[in-house]
Amino acid sequence: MPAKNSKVSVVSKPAMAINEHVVEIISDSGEGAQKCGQSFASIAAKMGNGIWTVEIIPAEIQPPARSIEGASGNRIRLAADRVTNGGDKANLMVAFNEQVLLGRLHADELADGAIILLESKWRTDPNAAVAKSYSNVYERLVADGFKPIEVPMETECLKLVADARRGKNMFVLGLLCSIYSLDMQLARDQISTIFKKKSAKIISANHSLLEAGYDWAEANLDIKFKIPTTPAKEPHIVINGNTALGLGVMASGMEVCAMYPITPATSASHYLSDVFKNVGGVVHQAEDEIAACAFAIGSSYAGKCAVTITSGPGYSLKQECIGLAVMAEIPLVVINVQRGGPSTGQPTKPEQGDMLTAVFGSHGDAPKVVMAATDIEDCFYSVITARRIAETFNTVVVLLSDAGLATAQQPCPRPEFSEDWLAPPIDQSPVEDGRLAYDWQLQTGRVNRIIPGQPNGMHTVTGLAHDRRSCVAYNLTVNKEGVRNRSLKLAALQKTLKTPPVFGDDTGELLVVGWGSTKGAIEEAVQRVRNDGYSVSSLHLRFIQPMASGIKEILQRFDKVLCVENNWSDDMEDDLITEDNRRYSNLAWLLRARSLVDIDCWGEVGEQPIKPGTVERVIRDRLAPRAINKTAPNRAAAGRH
Amino acid sequence: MPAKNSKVSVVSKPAMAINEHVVEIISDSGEGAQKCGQSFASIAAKMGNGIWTVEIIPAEIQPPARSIEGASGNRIRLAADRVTNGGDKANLMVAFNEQVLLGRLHADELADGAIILLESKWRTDPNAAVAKSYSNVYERLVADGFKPIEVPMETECLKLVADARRGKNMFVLGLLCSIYSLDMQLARDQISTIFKKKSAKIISANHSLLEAGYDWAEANLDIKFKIPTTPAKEPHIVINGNTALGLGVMASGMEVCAMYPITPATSASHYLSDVFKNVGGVVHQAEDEIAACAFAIGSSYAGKCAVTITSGPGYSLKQECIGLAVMAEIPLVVINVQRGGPSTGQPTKPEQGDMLTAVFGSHGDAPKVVMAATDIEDCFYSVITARRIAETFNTVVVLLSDAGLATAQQPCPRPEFSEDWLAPPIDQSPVEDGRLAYDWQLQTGRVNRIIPGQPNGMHTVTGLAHDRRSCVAYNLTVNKEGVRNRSLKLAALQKTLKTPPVFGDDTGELLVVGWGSTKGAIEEAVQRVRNDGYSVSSLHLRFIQPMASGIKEILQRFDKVLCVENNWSDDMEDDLITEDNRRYSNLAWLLRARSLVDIDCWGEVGEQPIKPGTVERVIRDRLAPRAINKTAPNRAAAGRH
Amino acid sequence: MAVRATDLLLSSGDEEHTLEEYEGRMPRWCTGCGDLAILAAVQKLCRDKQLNREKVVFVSGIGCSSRFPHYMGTYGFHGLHGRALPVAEGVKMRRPDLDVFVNTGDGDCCSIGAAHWMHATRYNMNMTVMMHDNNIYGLTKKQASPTSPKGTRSNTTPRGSDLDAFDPLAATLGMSNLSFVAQAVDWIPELLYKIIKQGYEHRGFSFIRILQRCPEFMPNRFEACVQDPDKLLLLTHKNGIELSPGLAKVYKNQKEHDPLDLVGAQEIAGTSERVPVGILYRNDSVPCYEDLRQPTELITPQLIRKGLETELDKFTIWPSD
Amino acid sequence: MAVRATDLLLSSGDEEHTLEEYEGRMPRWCTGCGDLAILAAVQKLCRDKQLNREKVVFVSGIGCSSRFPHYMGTYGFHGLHGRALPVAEGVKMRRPDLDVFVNTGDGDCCSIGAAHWMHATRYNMNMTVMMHDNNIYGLTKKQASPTSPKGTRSNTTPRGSDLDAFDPLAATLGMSNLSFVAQAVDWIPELLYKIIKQGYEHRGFSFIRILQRCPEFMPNRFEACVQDPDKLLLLTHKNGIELSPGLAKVYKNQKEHDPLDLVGAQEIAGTSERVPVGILYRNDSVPCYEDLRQPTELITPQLIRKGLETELDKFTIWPSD
Ligand SMILES: Cc1ncc(C[n+]2csc(CCOP(=O)(O)OP(=O)(O)O)c2C)c(N)n1
Ligand SMILES: Cc1ncc(C[n+]2csc(CCOP(=O)(O)OP(=O)(O)O)c2C)c(N)n1
Ligand code: SF4
Ligand code: SF4
Ligand SMILES: [Mg+2]
Ligand SMILES: [Mg+2]
Repeated sequence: MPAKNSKVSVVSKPAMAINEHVVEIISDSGEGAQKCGQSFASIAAKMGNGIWTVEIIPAEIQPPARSIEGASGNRIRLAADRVTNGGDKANLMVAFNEQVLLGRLHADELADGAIILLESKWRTDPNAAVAKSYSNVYERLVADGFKPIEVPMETECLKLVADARRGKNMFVLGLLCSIYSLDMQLARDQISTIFKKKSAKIISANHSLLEAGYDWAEANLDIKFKIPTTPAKEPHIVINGNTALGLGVMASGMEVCAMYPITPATSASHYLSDVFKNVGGVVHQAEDEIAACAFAIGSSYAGKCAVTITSGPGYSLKQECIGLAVMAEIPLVVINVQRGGPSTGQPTKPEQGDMLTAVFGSHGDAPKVVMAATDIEDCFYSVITARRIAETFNTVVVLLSDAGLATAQQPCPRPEFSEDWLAPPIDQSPVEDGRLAYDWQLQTGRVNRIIPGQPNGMHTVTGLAHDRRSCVAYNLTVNKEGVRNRSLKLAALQKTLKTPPVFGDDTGELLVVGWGSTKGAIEEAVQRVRNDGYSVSSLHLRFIQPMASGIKEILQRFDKVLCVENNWSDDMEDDLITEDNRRYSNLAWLLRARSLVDIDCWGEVGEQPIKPGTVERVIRDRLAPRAINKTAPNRAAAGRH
Repeated sequence: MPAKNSKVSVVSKPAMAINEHVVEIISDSGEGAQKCGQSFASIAAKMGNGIWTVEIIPAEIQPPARSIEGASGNRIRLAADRVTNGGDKANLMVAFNEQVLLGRLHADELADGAIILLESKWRTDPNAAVAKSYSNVYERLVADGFKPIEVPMETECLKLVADARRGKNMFVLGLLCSIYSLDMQLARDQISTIFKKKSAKIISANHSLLEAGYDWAEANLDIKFKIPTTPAKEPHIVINGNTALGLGVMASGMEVCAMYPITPATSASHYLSDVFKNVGGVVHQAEDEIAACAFAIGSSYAGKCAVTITSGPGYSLKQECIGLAVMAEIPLVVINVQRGGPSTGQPTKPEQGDMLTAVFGSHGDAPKVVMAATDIEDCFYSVITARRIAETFNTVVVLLSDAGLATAQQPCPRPEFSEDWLAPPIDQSPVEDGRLAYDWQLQTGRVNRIIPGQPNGMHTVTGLAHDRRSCVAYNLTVNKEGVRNRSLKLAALQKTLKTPPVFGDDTGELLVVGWGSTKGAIEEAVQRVRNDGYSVSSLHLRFIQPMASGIKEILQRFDKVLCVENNWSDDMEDDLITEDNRRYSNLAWLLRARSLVDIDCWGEVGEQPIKPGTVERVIRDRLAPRAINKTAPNRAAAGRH
Repeated sequence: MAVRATDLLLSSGDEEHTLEEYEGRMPRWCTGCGDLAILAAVQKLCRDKQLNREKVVFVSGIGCSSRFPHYMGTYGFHGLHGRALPVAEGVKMRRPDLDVFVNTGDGDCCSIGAAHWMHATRYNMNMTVMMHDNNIYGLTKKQASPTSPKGTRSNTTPRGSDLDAFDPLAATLGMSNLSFVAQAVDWIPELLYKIIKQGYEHRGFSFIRILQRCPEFMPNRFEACVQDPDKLLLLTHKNGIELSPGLAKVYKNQKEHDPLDLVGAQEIAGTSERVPVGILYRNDSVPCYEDLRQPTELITPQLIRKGLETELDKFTIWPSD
Repeated sequence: MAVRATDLLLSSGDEEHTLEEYEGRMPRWCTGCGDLAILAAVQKLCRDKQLNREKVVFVSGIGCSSRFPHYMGTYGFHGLHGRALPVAEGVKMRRPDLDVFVNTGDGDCCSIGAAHWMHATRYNMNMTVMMHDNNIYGLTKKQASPTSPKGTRSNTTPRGSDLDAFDPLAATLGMSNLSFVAQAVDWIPELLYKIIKQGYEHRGFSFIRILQRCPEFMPNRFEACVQDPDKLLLLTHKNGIELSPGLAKVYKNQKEHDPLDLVGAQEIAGTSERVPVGILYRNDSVPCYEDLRQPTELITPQLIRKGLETELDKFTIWPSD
């Protein structure tokens, strides 16, 4: 072991120190680029690099091979320090064929001068059309100023294995280990781990492929980078947002998750289906989303606080049930992993388009708590908080995540379990005489609920207007009492919320406001322009409803306020759009109404999470529209929406 | 005939001229107070009085007899001029037993010094408890300063019919004809009409009862009023809001109504089920609201623009389908007859609680048109407009009515049918080459849709993001194009909307803003305080989304702006409520966000439509809070919530 | 007949529970409504079984019949139209100690709730479901329901409904994982009681369709059956319902039917001229979903900590020191 | 066999429609996916029937199978998960001139769409419904569906699913107003074609369950049946499917089954060890809902004016002068 290790260090060329890089590995689906990317990220993370990975997922199960839409793979941002988002365009791209590469080129995902490593076998493909296509793309790349490096992946792999299609990804991993000066022992260990259910023979074949890739790179490439590492002092976990949600459910003490499959929420339930049993929990796949929500309500009513996990279409279906839980004051956690809308929309793409329907959804006055997770770690802790709020206030807590967070991986400090995260065991003690089903507290609207099994507490909950005894109400006074108390609970919760901190100075020219998953990208963009001396700060919200106090005061301290969101807002530059008819972005609606500050908004409804570079451009644009217009020729393509 | 008629005029006492009165007739359900009230209103309307009737409906099918919650009946406001709402408390109340009367007393529905006519038979009821209850209530009324008049209804009716329970209502009708100096011939005709399916014997028995009531009143009462009439020059129809919706559907040229029963929407479908066939239409009762909406979408897609009618819970269930129609750009009219929410709430009570879910409902960006009918006549014309907008813009139009309008009756000018109300027959001509399924017009986002049956137009619509050919979209640019165009259509429609007129002066101290069914009550209240010299105006909205231009400018011309709505808003006087956490009324959210004017709000979530007197008090309160506080001891009861 | 925790409690020396204890609010149904008879039968059953009131939950949807829970002296959940069954499943899932009953209407169950009904049958959770079938939408004041006979004049079918009535028995008998179906009528208290009792005693999803009179909106619907005992077909069997001599004398049409015989049941449901009353099908060997999915260990903070740590370990990068 | 407007058009002297005309976008299903065979059969049927493409609408829900309409050269409606049937009903209701086909998955139809399925059967509108039953959720990448056999390992049932598979044939055979049910398999093109054709020719709601291979997520599910003709039971009848000599030789297990025999069909569905293929039930005498509810007069502005005026008259107060 030491021998090989030392051999590697010996042949190594001097590495150029860089601070960060965005690397993409793309292939047809089934060729393993995902696995390669994830392994690469893991190794880097273990060495102490900051990482953030983004999945590149084709929309079909088995898209045609060598097709533009078929690109499947992984984007890994790795950096010396912690990173909070996927970064901007790719600095290095490994492509298994020229078509998937073309897809990324069309999507404008390659940075100027990006390094391209391209499987060369297609140049000599027996099918003339394929060979032609390859050389066309190659030439176009060259014309565009790239210097693609052709790598004989297939040829090299065939020296070691019979089916190169299944081996290439580990060869590429070796290649990348060489390029980024990663620890080969960690790489070998990684392979041993991911193939641990496979035979020793397979593991060793993959080790050979890894090393072949490494050696080939050492021998043939003169690119070598070294990104400084700061090995973690504390244990970290590397997980994606949906796994974090699943772990959060386990850690929150919830016992029941009722769901119906829907992308991109389902992988959280997949994970839970696998592991929830170990803590006594159960995942119930219901016949539809309505049943899933009703099931969760039934379980919560019976004292076992439950969660239901879904995405947009399922969320819309649950509206009536959510209103019932609000009305009957039954705790319920609803997780909505948002995807591109409206309707079936773009199932695998991120969007933050469901906030307003979360806030205002369900007929009548149905006040519920709406939270949004800001990063992977926050996905975990938000579930725990959501369960606690749901049970403290006997109400519905909607937790918003999105397709971006769902599949992005990031290291975060390993949580230390605390029993405080769990609710106490359900109360089955007799109810004292005179205590009513809805003994609303005058000040807070709160109620201590009575759970089936408690002697002397018998009553019937109902979605009809009802009085303190849970009897159907027939008059204004009684109805009003219920409506008031349910609303008041939000105010009571609001009093406990801290004003979110301003990122940057407390006053200034421009305040960028965001919520949920865009935190990393926005703050990075703000930091960049601040470094250039601009007077820009940002504010990021986790609690959408209720909203912490003090926000209006912050907004007022800036000359301009701009909401940046991953959802639609009409563009003032569109001919027909005026102040009078502009449809604002989700958060802008709420903030404008609450603060009366003239908040502008910018949004994107696209394929990927918003990039820091995009936000940066938007900021610069807002600060000096004309100047930017001239100096950023790329602007149109990159889409100031 | 003439003989009787003249006899009646001869014995008549001199009548006191009054300008208007609110009359209530209440009984146990099944005793016919509804029919009595409606007939009374019809006769007055025919004579040329302005009327507005409000149903008093118990929450159960067959509530217990002689119970407070069982009160069933009718409130009729009749006046010299046109009235636009049910008015304030009752000036005269006819009660069939003391318990139903007590219910109205508890609900604070009797004006000071109201005349009470009470069936006297209970005083001597063989059941001592009943007799006791009667005299208790009687004494309480006296103590409260009323002078109840005991009427031996049963005794008098038994002189003519065997079952007094079934005859009393016509006796009371006679009574009221005497008191309000109504034309007895019209009354007799009315009876002939309502019993036209019954035998001549029954009709004549009811005529006798009518006359007995009239004669009894002439002989025993010394109250007699005369409300001036202005007989109509044009034909009028007297209908309630749900009938108006049904007639609107017929007149709009829609051919399909798909629904699932739900109170208070269903009576519109009942009416349609009865008559739609006569114009070739069909009412389909689906298995649930989702199926109803999907069915309507299918029908609209195939070129037969359809409507689906529902109330709150059904509206929530339709959210996913509504998003599909928005996305695939299929015209669809959704009528939501709002009821008390949230959840099952108060099925028979009015509320304006679904506006924000209409605007922001369905996940993702799902722009749809939202309209609200302001009175009975408007229910009719709004459906016609809704169908036209839906087909012009290929989108969803949500029309909001409510339980108040649904059952209120008012005379309105008889509509003159115009063929322009109908869409042209569906296009089945071949599609020219090159025309695409979604040929969005650059300026307006509009599209001329292609309907199955058109040769050369074949394509597959989808709820997935799609391009102009309706092919599934896989990238940002294409998705963005669709989202933009669907949103733009609202702006295009907005350009065609007129700024709503201000009621009162164009500037001033206070502007009251309302929407939908509260128009009559708000304007009446504003008129009253204006008559007292206050500088108050009001503005009323029909189009909620998009919203006409020029509204912000109006709002800015007033010192204070107050939204008055039949929905919940937190009370600033509640200890926990601050500017920072207050949940505003529905319209206030939208107007604050759009105009940035600091709009206050007041709302009621109760049993009945908001009364003009209540609005009046709220206005006076807002103008001089301290002073009002002192001079209006009733304030708490009336609920400035 | 399975032994329930609640049965065992009888021996604990508590005072006997009286019928009154199982009464809740005053029923607000119309005079003569069949729901009243169902309520009486159920209250009697609870008393006879001496159920602990706090351990019983009645779940319902929306409709006249769904007001049922309010009138019981137990816990109740009066939820949403059509969604009684999934709520009841959620209640039962991790609270096997609770006795769960469901009251649903023909609209609630066969129309808006039909998918849940099919799947609840398949889950086969241990609960007793009473479908109050009055062949009409009562609460919303007379619209045709799926079970309304063809030609029913209602507010949405003023010229008579167009379709043949939907048959809930035939439908249930086609559903997978079926474990118990019976039919009762509100006007024969003895049978009503016996059938509900068997449903309660069956461990699994017991579906009982009860023909229920709605004098308000369908006054004549079941009159012929009520008046003429010949219109009924009583299903008897030693493993099903055994008739009292009194009943046996009045109801002459009887048929020996073994509840295990599915094809026989299908034939009865599909072809009978007469209204079958009794147990159509019962299969005690279908496992209950809540049993299949119960936790294998006692859930404690320690268990959760252990499970969570195990998971976290999988994803952890430990400091290399 | 009913005569359709489109059949008559054949004589109109138009050019013959080719198979290619019925092709839409390039199918994007996995290699070996059974949906491809269904697509081929349907395209062939359209060609053989010489359907006018603009008069045909394929309606679907969401799922792999629901992509079907995109791949046809006709009109298509790719709607919401579970809601294909009510959309199709709406399309057909006032457009009897359109030929309506529905493609739905086992999740789409038997899970989220189950209530609509039951009621669509009852409405019996004239349309041909293909339920692509791959026993799995394909598009969302492998979750158990109601029809997954017990023990299926999927992403939501990693230790094997707990419940016995839901049987769509038995369920359909219990539904009211039923007029046509058949079962086909994707891997015998001749039968697939014949069965879909009979469904199309049946005037009413023709429900065809098609066992469909999903090599991606259920690679071995139907392998045994594909390999071993003995595992199938072919239902033959002169009023049902008649086998070609070739098929008859390979598939030895055949059963004469009269499609009119419901009880026989229930027995086949309920008890057969083998997978039945063919027409289980057909009843030509069930009326179609769209016929029962068709307008009695031609709808013209005049008719609407007349109807409206009649109504307005009822409510009018005429000036008394
Ligand atoms: C989502 C929703 N749709 C419709 C309704 C209105 N609604 C209440 S009860 C009911 C049907 C009642 O019929 P059934 O289920 O047969 O019960 P019954 O009243 O006859 O006992 C309907 C349609 C509702 N409350 N919620
Ligand atoms: C309301 C809603 N819920 C869930 C989904 C996610 N979803 C899409 S397809 C599908 C199931 C697919 O299975 P099936 O119907 O069997 O079709 P297949 O893909 O196997 O052909 C699900 C759950 C959705 N799109 N909409
Ligand atoms: S309407 Fe019918 S079902 Fe409802 S309470 Fe009255 S009698 Fe019973
Ligand atoms: S996942 Fe299965 S059903 Fe879907 S396309 Fe692939 S093989 Fe066909
Ligand atoms: Mg019913
Ligand atoms: Mg499937």
